Amino acid sequence: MTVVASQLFTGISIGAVLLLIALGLALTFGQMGVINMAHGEFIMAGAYTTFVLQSAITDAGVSLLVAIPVAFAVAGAMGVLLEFLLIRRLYARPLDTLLVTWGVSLLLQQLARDIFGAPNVQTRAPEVLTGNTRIAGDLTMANNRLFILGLVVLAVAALTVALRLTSFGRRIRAVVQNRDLAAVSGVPTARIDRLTFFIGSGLAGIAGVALTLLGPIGPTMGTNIIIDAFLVVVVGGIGHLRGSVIVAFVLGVLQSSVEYLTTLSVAKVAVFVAIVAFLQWRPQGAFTLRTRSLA
Amino acid sequence: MKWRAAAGFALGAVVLFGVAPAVLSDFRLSLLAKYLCFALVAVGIGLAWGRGGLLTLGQGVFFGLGGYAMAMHLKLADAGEGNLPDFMELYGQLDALPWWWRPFANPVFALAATVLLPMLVALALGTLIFRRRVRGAYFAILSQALAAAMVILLIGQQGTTGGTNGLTDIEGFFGYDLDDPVNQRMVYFIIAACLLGLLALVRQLMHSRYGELLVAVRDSEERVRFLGYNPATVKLVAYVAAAGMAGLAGALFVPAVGIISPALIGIVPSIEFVIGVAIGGRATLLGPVLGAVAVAYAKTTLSERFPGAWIYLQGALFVIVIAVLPGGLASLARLLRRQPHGRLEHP
Amino acid sequence: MSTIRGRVAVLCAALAVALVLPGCGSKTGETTSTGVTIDVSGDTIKVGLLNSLSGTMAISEVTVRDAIVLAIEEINAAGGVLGKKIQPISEDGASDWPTFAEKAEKLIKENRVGAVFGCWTSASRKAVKPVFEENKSLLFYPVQYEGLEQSPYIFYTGATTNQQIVPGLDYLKAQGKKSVYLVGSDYVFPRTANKIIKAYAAANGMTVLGEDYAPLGSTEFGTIVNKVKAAKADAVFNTLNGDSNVAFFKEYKSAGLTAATMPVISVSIAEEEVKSIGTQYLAGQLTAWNYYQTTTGSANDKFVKAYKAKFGADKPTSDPMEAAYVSVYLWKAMVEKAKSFEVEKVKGASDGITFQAPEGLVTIDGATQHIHKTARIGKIGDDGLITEVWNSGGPVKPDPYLKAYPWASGLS
Amino acid sequence: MDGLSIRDLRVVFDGFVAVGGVDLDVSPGDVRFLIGPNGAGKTTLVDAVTGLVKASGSVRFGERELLGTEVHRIARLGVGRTFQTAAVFENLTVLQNLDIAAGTGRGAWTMIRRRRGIPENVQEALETIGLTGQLDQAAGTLAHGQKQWLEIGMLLVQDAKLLLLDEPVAGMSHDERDATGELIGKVSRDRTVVVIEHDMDFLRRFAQTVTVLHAGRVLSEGTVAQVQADPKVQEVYMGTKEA
Repeated sequence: MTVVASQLFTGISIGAVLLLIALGLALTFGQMGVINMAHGEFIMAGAYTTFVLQSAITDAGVSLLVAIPVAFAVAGAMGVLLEFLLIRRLYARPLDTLLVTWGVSLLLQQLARDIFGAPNVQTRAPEVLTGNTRIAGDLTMANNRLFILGLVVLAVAALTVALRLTSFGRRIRAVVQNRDLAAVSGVPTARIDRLTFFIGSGLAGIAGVALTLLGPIGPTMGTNIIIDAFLVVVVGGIGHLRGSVIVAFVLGVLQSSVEYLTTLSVAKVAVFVAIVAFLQWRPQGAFTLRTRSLA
Repeated sequence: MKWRAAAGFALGAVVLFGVAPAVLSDFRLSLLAKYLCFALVAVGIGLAWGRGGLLTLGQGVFFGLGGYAMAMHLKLADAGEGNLPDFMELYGQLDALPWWWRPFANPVFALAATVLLPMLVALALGTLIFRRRVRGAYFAILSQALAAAMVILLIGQQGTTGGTNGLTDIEGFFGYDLDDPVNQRMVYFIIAACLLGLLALVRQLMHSRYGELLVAVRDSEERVRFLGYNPATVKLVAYVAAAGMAGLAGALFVPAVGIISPALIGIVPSIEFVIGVAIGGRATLLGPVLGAVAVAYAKTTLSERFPGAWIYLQGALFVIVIAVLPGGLASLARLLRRQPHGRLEHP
Repeated sequence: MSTIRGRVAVLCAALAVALVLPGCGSKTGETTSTGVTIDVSGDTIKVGLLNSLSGTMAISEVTVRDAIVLAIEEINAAGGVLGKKIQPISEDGASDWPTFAEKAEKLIKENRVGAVFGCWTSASRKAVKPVFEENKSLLFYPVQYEGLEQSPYIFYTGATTNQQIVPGLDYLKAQGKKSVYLVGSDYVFPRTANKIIKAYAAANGMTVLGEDYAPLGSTEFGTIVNKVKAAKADAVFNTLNGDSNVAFFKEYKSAGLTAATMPVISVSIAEEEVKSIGTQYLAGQLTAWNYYQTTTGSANDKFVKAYKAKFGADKPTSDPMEAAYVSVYLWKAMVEKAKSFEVEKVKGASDGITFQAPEGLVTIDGATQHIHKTARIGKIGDDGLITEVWNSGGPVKPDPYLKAYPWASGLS
Repeated sequence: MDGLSIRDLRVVFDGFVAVGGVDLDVSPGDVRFLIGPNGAGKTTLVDAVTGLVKASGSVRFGERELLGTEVHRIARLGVGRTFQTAAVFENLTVLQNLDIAAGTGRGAWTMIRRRRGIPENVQEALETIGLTGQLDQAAGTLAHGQKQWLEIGMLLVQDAKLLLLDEPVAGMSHDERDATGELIGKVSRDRTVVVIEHDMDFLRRFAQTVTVLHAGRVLSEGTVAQVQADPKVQEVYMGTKEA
């Protein structure tokens, strides 16, 4: 019973990590249709920000809390720069955006290698986040994972509020639904695009801060996880966050359960098979057609 | 135009069969053989992506299937009848050959499998994906996930696939000793001949009615549907053909290089296949070939001198070529010649 | 058009056949290769350095390259080998096994080097092995590995299993550990190591409570640590590689598992890795190697001092680096004993050559081309250094196929 | 020749009723104009007939039920359509466009070979739409009107027996309109044609019958004169004298 509960928690927390990574993508890919392969490197930037801040602020707890907004700003700024320099020229060519941003991700990785060195760097976590909380009997939950779960809930809530209730959110949704009409109605679409990209990339930075609690901090840390996150958004569907949230947790629990019963390799393959099967049932690739014109 | 195509093939034949073997050392010729294998993959990607709009980021999977099929046969031939391949005795602790290895002892089956196996996998996956109108970036990401899954699967079955090591130490090629430089040369000629033959085939396909239809599907899938075609079928043909070419390339890569491993299959090598195609000109016939060879050559020579610089260059190539010159260098050549006949070639 | 194209096709086919048929060389089994002659003209002797300078393995392999360079510089400063200065030619394996094979071939055939030093992963060694055998050229491989190999053209200066894994198990047994849990990356070394561990456990009254593998580069260890925790083993034998260790130990600590309750003994974590994981997570855990930066002796003092002077005071030295450093000196000694750079003569001179290495006295075993090494169990301290808590008392004879161990009879 | 018979056609998007129970009969050989204000459901109706959007009810062309049939199969039954923005393959030549449209019945062997010469039906269509001179021109470089004609030409070689034309003369010059009208007249001799159109002058000159849609329902139906006299129609087109 303990095992089932702790596995369930592991699955949920895997889902939380996935979601934290995918949240920014849900915004840039889901809302804008931009496939940014350098998203993983924005995560890396967030992690390295934590590392740099820790050498300035020695207290692990304080530096972690400071790192969250700073990493958001750093990664967000990188995102805006990328949008401004490259992506805005490529809105009509999504596949090319994918390849261009892949190139950017290679550049950023090598840049990180040259700045911080090829080996991983370490950050110290505040002692409280390396422990765990006893729930009942033998059942414990890791504090770092609880922290990430909290962070995700907060991020999703903030994003939902921002999209639903603020004028910025209304404008984003207007642009998503009908870019031309929004432009004609006086929405500054270019500025909205940039702002959306800032937030989406900034969320990657926050994910990077969170990942320092779980795994290695190195130049290639972003590439390993980015494909899973893209799958979350692909399956979750475009245009709304709800799908991504559900899919992230379902995939997390699926992966951890299959892994528990077999191996991680089998679990990863199982997730892929499940996704292809799901797309048979609900193909997200078939977006709504503009019926009056096919051009 | 007709004489130009013929002259082009003749020139290609002279370069590949005459000039290259004459001027290159055995070692450099074997490198060229490897590059030509990548070029074979590139021709397929050019067809699927340049003409069909299918950005496949998982060609490594098909390359790997072809390569493993070939390597399995060669390993069995090396081991001799009734014996297990060396790695299986070491890591597999198996008493007998796994059932799915057995058919590969037959050379005809193995040769056929190098091309048909990738095509079958592409057919199955393509049917599932295209039928549900999954396309564009969704297709690209799924194909990439396929590559990741395939690598994990191969590595997890170490006893029967060689795991991360892959299949190495391949000594013979249908009875010929691969250590012998003369035989290495023979392998090179086979690869070059396959490339030329395939180019002729793909050229035919591109100029056929199907080639025109494929471009039509790329440009407006829905319109084609309203004409009474099923675009899924049209795309499937290109995807399966590209998979077959990648499988052939993988199969030829094995005797040329002597190894097939998951390192050639995953996400990174799969996307590296694409960059050569983009640089050369995705929708042209020769662009992908020249691009793939140029990129592979640059990788070898640059990494000999400046290891880090290669990654910067590779990244910069992706960014600059695709953002600024989506038609690749082929379009640059055309711009210079001011010949506006590249109608099929601009996506 | 089709006739023209047809003619071209026929022409191509004819050309191909014409060139291929007479080109058919020897059949398998007829050995023809005589190897490549080494370039001994000039006043330098070239050697190849084959390491990943880019890609995921660069983290580890760059330090090995640095150690080799250090040895070469020291030897050159002392007058070189047989009156020739050593000229290193460095190639990047790029963490990609086929690239290793390509570069090895380049070093041998184009540069005609006297020997090649390098490779880290078993996969890269397996990829280059046929290249060295086919060209009859020498590779010095400096990393502990899974054994079960004995190529006539490779010298193994890292530990084989009976110099690292078996002593590690002996130590656990002596500490009264009755059960272990095995965690490893999914590749050859961990799988083979675990096979040996299971055979050892069966013969020594230990229980293996579980065995889990994570794909290389995997950083998600929630489930595996859950399994480990539920198994309540006395100790964990860890053969994870690279990045995965960071995630594993962070998860391990979060689960409330400690070195006191369930120690982890690792065989791929050296000083460099400790730095990137953090002592916060590692302090008190065990490692099994043949060398630590803290190993005592004047040879090591000199090595550590020279290394830090050249590459920076914050750069630790580690076992694979030391083994790589030693390999250059061993090659030098072999060449000098053979009074020739010729591969077969160098090989012939190898047996019994000794060297006072930073890890202590090492001796080449000519029969296996491995070296006698002292096994050492270390404990990771709060300062990031590893201190020895046990050693084998003297160099252990290499036994790559574990022939001297009755319990291992079914393994190879 | 077959006619189109629609019964109780409903299309609902996320609760919004775009077409709410339309009954419509177009007899064989008719040239039926569909008119109605924006949002009346004209294009949605054509979308439903061609299988692009899900609908309930019944749409029969001849004896065949079209609802629930895949888009490309509906097309193969002889139902062809054009789009408001001309949807031709801009990177292909006029000849290639027509040849593709003519080719759904071709076997694999024909497909993987080159086209030799110009197929007979393509040649006829070229003459009908008057683009013989633009044979090798890229469709993307054609004038606006020519693109629309090419699209109609594609329906002809496709051997469509029911032509659904969505605003074929929008944005055309006066001469182009006349030519288009004559083209419609020509092709309707052995085909059934449905035209969505706003241009009342064009309608008066070329429509045989007219159906007025309003808010997803049929408001009025009949000849041009009958419809124009219908007070309900006048009410919907408040003040717009032409209606």
